[in-house]
Amino acid sequence: MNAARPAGLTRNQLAWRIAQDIPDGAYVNLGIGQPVLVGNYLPAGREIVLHSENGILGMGPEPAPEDADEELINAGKKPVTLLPGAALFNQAESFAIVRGRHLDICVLGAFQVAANGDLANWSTGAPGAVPGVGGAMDLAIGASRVFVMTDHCTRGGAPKIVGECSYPLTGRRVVTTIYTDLAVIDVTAGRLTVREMAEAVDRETLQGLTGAPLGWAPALRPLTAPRV
Amino acid sequence: MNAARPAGLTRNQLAWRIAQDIPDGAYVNLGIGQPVLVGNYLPAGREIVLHSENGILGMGPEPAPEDADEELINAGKKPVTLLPGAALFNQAESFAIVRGRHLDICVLGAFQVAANGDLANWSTGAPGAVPGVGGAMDLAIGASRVFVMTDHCTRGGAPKIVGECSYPLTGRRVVTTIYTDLAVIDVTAGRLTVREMAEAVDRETLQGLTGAPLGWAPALRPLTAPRV
Amino acid sequence: MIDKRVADIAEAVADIGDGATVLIGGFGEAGSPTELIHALIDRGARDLTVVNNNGGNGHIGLAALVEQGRVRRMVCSYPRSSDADVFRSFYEAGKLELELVPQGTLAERLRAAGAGIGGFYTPTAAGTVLAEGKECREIDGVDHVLELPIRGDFALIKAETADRWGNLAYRLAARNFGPVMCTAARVTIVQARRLVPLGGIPPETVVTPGIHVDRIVTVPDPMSERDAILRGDRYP
Amino acid sequence: MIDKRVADIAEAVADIGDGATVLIGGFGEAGSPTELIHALIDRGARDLTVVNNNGGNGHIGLAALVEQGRVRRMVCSYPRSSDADVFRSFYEAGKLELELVPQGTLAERLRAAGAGIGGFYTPTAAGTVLAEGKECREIDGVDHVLELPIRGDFALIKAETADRWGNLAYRLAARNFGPVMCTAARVTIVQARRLVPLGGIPPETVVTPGIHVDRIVTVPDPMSERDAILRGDRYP
Repeated sequence: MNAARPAGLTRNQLAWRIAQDIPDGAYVNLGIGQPVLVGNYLPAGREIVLHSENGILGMGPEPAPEDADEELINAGKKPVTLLPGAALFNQAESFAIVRGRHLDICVLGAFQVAANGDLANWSTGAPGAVPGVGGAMDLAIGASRVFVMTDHCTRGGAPKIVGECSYPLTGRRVVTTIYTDLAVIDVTAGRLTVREMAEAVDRETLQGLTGAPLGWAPALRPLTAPRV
Repeated sequence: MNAARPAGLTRNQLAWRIAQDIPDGAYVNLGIGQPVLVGNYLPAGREIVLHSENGILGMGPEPAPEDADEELINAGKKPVTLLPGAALFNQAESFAIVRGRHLDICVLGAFQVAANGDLANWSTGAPGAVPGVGGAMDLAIGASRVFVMTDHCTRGGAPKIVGECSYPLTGRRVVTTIYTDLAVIDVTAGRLTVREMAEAVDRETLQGLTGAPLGWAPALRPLTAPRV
Repeated sequence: MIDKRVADIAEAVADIGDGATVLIGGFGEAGSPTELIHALIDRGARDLTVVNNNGGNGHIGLAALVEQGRVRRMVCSYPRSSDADVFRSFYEAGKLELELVPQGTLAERLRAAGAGIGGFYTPTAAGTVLAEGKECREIDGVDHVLELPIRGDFALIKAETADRWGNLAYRLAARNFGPVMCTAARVTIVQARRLVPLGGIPPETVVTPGIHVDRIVTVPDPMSERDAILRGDRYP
Repeated sequence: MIDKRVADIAEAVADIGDGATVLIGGFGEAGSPTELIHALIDRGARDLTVVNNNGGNGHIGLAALVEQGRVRRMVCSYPRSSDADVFRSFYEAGKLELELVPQGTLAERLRAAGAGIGGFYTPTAAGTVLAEGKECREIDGVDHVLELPIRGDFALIKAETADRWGNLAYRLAARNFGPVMCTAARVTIVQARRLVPLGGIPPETVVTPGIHVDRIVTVPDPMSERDAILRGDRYP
């Protein structure tokens, strides 16, 4: 199956692609893991304010190792910097920002996304494993738009976009847009609509790699990204 | 009736008397009106932190008129000062302090207090009059100890300490101690116990001026205060 | 680029329409956004619901808004005071609806709106007439009242310092309702005494993060409400 | 006189007994009160319930407390991480109960405890396994979950600056859970890097008012948790 896997965007290209959809002036949370990469490709000239669950608005780029400060870390516990205009606040205030729907966009990883926008990204439900949810459930219900950043299929080739999530849910009907290595798919009113598709696949192939029926935007465009 | 009114403590003497019962280190809210006078008699040598509902801990004395700052006022909208060690915070934080039971004592005025500790101090229930409650209901349920500062009787001579409040309640079973011009009365388990009594009255007279049965502390003491 | 500054105060309130719910900061004379309220009077919106701790004093600011007949309903904790004649006469004449809310509950309901909390149980007012008609529930042996969020269409707030991202700091006890109201409105409009460059408010001392602010107008020398009331000023 | 300073760190935790619920501040390595936790290990209390965002890293601080077998139950949002071996082995061996709480709900439940809120409705976790067994309620067409306060017997908090009244300021993102946990415990114990005279923290920049703090101990040069973990330090 792996051999037959179509070559879509690399992970960094996918991060670049998502970054293009973040408008000037947006307040954004980039989830732990892959989504943090999006921060590396925010288009020059846009002022975008990054939120971190642990109590920061206005995060800047990663510092040089010698400038890292262990009291200035992001939600993934990596050192960050502050931009001029940054603000620091406590945990209740930070999640008041999230739950109170003040964020324009959050970008989250996914184990599975269902056609109705259900998201599963915090637990595989494996018995005995240490669970950890962090701020994922708050972000899922809190941001105005929830972008999912994910490989289109698992390493084993199984669809991650499904009719119904088999993993425990993070939130119900929360996902706005799914960005994968193969496609950009909007979730609206319980239906999936492909807005962009990688040149490595055609409609039939993409549908074959997807566990729920796909619709197609009238102006379906190629999913491309520069080498990054 | 007024002619027969026994001469107990003056209002300032009553404020002085209450101040003696506020221990070193206490966090205290002095309600709008009469209770503010208590602040003038806090015993020297005690550090007592005064809270104001509008967002202050560590209020100092009233400033000279020329030093008054309209952005530094107390809950009664009178100019105040800040002691070294003061802190300023927003309204939600201020009432988190109150509701969260962090204050040791609040001193409130009263229209009526019932033998079970019910307090009525915000409305006479007169139809058509503009009502105003402010922070009274929060303070009544929030402070560890609620001291009431009141004349023993109304101007018309009616008891303010009653079997059951006829005025709308501020809080139920909240009053700890009643300080009047004639007596200091503890409210415990739904019963009134006179701890101190003014020399101008005897037990029978005091009971006659009170609308609920009084008990007497074994060590009943005279209620006295210096001329202040 | 994020630049929440607007050129003048009229522009700042230009889209406040009839029927809007407007949260107005301040406690007594501390923190009242008087210039913004006067701009709202000039703007002409009617049938407003206003949320403020008090009911306005003298004949300026909130009292003037009421006196001009623009307010249909007020939500406040303490509309009484010696110079609250305007509120009293409108209320007694039945020209103003009033929802009376304990001060701490008012603050917490605004905070709930801003924090995405659907409702909360408070012991304040349990067993009183202000809990009538509300759901009550015993929790750990204590009676509680269910209270719901208060959301605003707009908030009018006075701050001391602002930057173009909308970060705010407040002066002394003028902070009061500002931080919670900023979070609770769809559009938060701030008059600030001083505008500073980004970073001019150290990140650890920002009180309201800019995410909660939509428009900033600089009013370098705001009127003293106390002096104006003493002088007997009227607006307009 | 109000003087919340205690002479040494052992005295600061001397009355934390078996079975206590201890709120421990910090998010990852930022804000962890590592010296206070080590004093708690020395103190010997067992059967503790610990509330912390994470589950401890390496073999110091919270991880050491777990490794010494002192913790019966943990309440946290994210106990997983690459160097959380201690937590994992205790959890997988069934030697540690875990209550997993979404991070924002954890913060809000602590705040509710400090603010005297009996319970609140949050949309977070509605329809997920973390809402199972909890009361659900639709408010304005959105499903909400009823969440109850989390109270502590003690809180262990790290701050940057403190005065003898207990007023606190925090450094950078080490603030995180400190302010809410300070309000939520019966006894709040703070290790501060610097003690300043009263007034040394300007009133407008106090983050935790002293009313929420009971004991202050100065730890001028707290260990770097990151460095200690990299070195493989163990405690005791």
